Amino acid sequence: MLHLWLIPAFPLAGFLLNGLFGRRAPKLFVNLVGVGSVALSFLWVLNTLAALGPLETPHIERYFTWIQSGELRIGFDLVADRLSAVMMLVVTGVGLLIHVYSIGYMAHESGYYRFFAYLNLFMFFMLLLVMAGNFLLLFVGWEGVGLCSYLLIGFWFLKKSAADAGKKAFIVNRIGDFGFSLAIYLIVAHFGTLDFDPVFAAVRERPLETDAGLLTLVALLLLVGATGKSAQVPLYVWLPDAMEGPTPVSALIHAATMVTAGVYMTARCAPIYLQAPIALEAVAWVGAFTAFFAATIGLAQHDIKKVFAYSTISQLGYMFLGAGVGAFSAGIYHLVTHAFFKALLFLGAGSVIHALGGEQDLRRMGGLRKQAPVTFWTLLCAAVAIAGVPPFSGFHSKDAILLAAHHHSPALYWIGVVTAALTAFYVFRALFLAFFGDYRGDPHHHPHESPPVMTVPLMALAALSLAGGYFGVPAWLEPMFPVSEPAHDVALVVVSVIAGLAGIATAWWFYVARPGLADRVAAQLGGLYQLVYNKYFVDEIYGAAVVRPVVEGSEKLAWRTLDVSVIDGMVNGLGARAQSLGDVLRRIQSGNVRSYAAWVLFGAVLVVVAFGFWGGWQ
Amino acid sequence: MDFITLSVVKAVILAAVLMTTLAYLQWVERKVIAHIQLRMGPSRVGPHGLLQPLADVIKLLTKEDLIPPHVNRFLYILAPFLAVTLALMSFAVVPFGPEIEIFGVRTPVQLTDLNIGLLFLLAISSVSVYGVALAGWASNSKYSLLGGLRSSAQMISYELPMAVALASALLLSNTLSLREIVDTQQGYYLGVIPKWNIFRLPFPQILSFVVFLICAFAETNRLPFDLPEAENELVAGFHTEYSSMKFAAFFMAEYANMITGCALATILFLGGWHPLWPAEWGAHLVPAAVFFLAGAIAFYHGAHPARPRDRRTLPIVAVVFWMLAVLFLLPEVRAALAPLFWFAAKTGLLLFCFIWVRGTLPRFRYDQLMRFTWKFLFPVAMANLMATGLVVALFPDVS
Amino acid sequence: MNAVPLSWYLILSAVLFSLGVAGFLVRRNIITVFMSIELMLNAVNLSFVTFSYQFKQADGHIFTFFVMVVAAAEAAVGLAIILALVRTRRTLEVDEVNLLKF
Amino acid sequence: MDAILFFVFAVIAVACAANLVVQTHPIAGALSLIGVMGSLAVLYLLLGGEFIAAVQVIVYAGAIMVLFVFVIMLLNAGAERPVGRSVVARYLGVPVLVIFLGLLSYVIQSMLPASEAVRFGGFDGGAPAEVGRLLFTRYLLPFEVTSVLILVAILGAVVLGRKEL
Repeated sequence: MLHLWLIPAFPLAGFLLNGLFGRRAPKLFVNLVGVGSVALSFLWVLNTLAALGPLETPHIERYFTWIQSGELRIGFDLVADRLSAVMMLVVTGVGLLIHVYSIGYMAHESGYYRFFAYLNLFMFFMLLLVMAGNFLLLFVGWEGVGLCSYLLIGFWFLKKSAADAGKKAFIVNRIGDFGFSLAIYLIVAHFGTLDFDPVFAAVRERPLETDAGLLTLVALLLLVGATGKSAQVPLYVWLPDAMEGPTPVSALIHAATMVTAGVYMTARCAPIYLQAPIALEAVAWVGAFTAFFAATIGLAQHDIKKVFAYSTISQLGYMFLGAGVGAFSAGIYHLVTHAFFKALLFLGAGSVIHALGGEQDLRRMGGLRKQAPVTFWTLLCAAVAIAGVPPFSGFHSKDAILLAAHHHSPALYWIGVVTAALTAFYVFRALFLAFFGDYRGDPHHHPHESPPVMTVPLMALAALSLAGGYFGVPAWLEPMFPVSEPAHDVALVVVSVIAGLAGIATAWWFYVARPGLADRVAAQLGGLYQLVYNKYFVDEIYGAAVVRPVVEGSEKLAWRTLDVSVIDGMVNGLGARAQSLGDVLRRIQSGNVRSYAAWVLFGAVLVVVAFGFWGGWQ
Repeated sequence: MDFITLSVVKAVILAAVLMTTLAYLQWVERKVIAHIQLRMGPSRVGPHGLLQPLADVIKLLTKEDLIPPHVNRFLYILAPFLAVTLALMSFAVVPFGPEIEIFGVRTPVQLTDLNIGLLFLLAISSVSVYGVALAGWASNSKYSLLGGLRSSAQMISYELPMAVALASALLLSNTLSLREIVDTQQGYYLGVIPKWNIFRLPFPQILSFVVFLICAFAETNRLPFDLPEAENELVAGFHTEYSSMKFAAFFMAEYANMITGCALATILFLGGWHPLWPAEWGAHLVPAAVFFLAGAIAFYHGAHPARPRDRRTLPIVAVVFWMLAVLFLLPEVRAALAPLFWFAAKTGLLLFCFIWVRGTLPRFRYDQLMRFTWKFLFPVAMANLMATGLVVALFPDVS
Repeated sequence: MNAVPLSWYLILSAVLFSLGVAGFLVRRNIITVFMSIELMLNAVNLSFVTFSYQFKQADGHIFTFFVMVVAAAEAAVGLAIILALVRTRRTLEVDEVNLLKF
Repeated sequence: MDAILFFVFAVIAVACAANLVVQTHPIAGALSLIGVMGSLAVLYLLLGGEFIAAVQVIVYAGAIMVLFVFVIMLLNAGAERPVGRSVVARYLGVPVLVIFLGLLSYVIQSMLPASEAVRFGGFDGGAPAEVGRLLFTRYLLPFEVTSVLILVAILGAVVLGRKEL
């Protein structure tokens, strides 16, 4: 027993403390509880992993039986294997940095304690998700992080757009979760257990001929769940809107951890996917398409956080692409490096926004290199990392994915390369627009650098972004997944690096060397630009195709027809009948005790007489 | 002699002795109170007023029996009879001594030995509320009603700690038969200390003895708990409207209850008729010694008379005492009467306490009275019961 | 005739119970009505003790004991209710306590 | 002797119970009920219930009925006001009741299997020791629960008895 349960228990305790007492407690208490609980959790993760050593076999701790129904036993089991170890480190490590950052970023917000309470609750559920030893517990974490995401997106719930964004995230996720829960039902129905090891063992052993259809169905349903949580096409629409939440939330939940849960889950279920090649192919194509699709949208966004949000979607697509071509460890590897540089991008964006007093529009920024040097340099680190410039972290993980993709199908590889170029372009576009040129914002506002409590986490993340490629994640994960990666092909590497550098150069050309050129190009492209600028009108299409019919259908059919006339009619009718019957029967209630007694006597005599007539005495 | 004849004979003897005792207890009380208050007490009728009880009885019997017009006749007459009947009924189960043999007949000095004798006594005492309560109600007068109400509330309230105190003594004796309760208290620790329940191991019942005695004061409506008949508030409480023999009946009931209470205390806590110390230390000579001493005192006062006629009367008294002393020196008589002597001595001592308390303590206020029993006496009795139960359970072999 | 059959005790119990019911129905003073209930309980107790004799088991006595306990509790609460009733409605007539009706 | 005792006390019990029904004054009813309880205690003794007979007197006659008498005295309850009863009730009530009781007796007598005669001493399981043993072994839980019931009743009575309800 290594007391794995302590890892999620610390943030839960923090949530309870802050949630129950935070309102009246001083800020220092809230900080100490909120950050301290995550720090303790992180330290405990380190301690546990040090104790566990190389983790040749998974370490499972079974605490109690949670659900027992017939043969089905679902326990509260936490597992520490190589995969969850990586995830635990990322979640608690990056989470800790973001918590520290939040102290500065949220300093002037009301509901400060609420923010930290939610954040801690999120940490609890996320850790539960990555440490779960069975599907149901994973699902609990899955739903829990969804709940926290909803709460934190709508943190400023007085703002209608924030509240709407929260709702949208929640509802879109329901669609994915529906698929996920169906997958869980199928697993229970066919395997009689939800524990990972028995299920995967059964998957490996059972003959493919009979189970192929089932496994494909399960894998596809899992993919539905993953697309919801990890914002893949077609369920990605909630993530850009989720940027209404506070920036640390965007960094923690909507970049580094929660949205990668889908990737984690896919990697976790690798045994199932490996037995369902069609589904795996679908994963790859969904990932590739999402990566490209979101990257194109990111080109034309003006909101700095939206740019990074589409970038996140695109990078998540990369991860799915990696998983889909069978390079699960590459996908997780990219997950880790992405957690570093995307968290850094968001936190840096937050720092910029903080510096500008809430301004998010790239067109009203510029020239911040001087006023916010730390932010600039750290953001630059993140940008080179994401652009795949060697030897930084993004280069390693992206290359691993692209190599695997090329091995699988050159088409996927080329999509990846183009996406890499686009990625480099839009990230540097944002960077150049914000930090180069002249300040185009409110002339009365004087931008300033963020306090150390914000910049120190930035620097830590910057270091991680730069060095993240040398952590040996793929080697560590190798025993978990079948090796399918070919040896390095230098030509392919060179192509992707050139693509990235080309993107950077184009961005330099457009936004630093020749400012104004971008607008002219956009004008020339005309309709295409409008299409991209308006995000391919996906939200509008969904609105017309799904939302409106549902709303109007429920109003006209379900409410006015079914509910009012049938259900209400039945209930009211019953009530009315009971009332009229009661009008008759209440005459018996004379209020006279002795008449009641007489009735009782009458009944008793009836019973006695009945006994006398029909026997039953003996 | 068959059972019925024997019972009748015993009942007649008991009734005679009891009635005399009741009458003379009254005399003793008046004398003692008088001396406490530095008065002479009754002294006109007979030497030292010794014939006063007789005179009182004649007076009460011949007085006009007045029944006020506003009363409920049936209950008004029933109440005193109920009171006195119930009071006398309790003597049916009280054992005064061990089995003795008189004129060739072996019989216990007791009317009947019920195996639930104590429960019987409790039942009688709980029902005896009615005498007072009904008298108060039937009199149809404010003072009487208030007296009746007070007494019923008081008697119900004090019955609880009394029963609990009895129960803790029962835990040591392990029987409900009064005779067996006395039998279990036979013997001495270390040859000296009597195995009475107030000294009894493993848990001496001193506390419950005190509680019982206090409750007995309240149950008999005696000072300091005589609120039902508090003269200066309620005129005379429940018997304001009573006169002549019915009035006397209440008094008889009160004194009978006093004797029952003291006898019960003797039986349950003071070892009944067992001597204070063992025979080998000379306990068998104590009765004779006591009577001899009493005769000596009487003779001394006769020789140095305070009043002229004492010169004639006291020597006669002395001679009577000495004769009794000689009587107790005869082994046969001693064997039969010594237990009775011890029983009478203990009961008499307790009765003296009753009178003594009446002469010295003031009356409680009613709320104090109620608070005292519910908030002090009952918890104490309860704690004592639990402690006794615990100790008895832990050390079942010690006795 | 030296002894009576067991059934006579039961008949006595039934008679007492019926008289209790009659008292409940006939009397209007709420205290007397209450006492009629006690009479019924007593009648039932007699049955218990009788059957205890029949089966030579003390269980019937235990039940009688419990009935007494319940009767005591009932008397305490019931009389308190009567006191409260008299305080608020100034009557002991059970027929005048008839607010709880349609 | 058994039969005589049974008849004497059965008659007393029935007479007292009838008196309870007939009397209009509650105190008369209370005294009648005490009479019933006393005679029932004697019948319990005949049936071998020594403990229960004593408890009958102590609890029922000595506590519960004292409470009744106390309340009657406290409220100074008077006799019921006479009301005009229907002619049928006046002339048929008592005969109908008597007939009903007779029928009831007949039914019980005829439907019960022939039972043994009750003799004093025929059953000695009602001694305090035996009842106590049962009470503290087989019926321990109900016994403890009744103590809670009593507590609740005390609280209820205290609350109801307060000046302002």
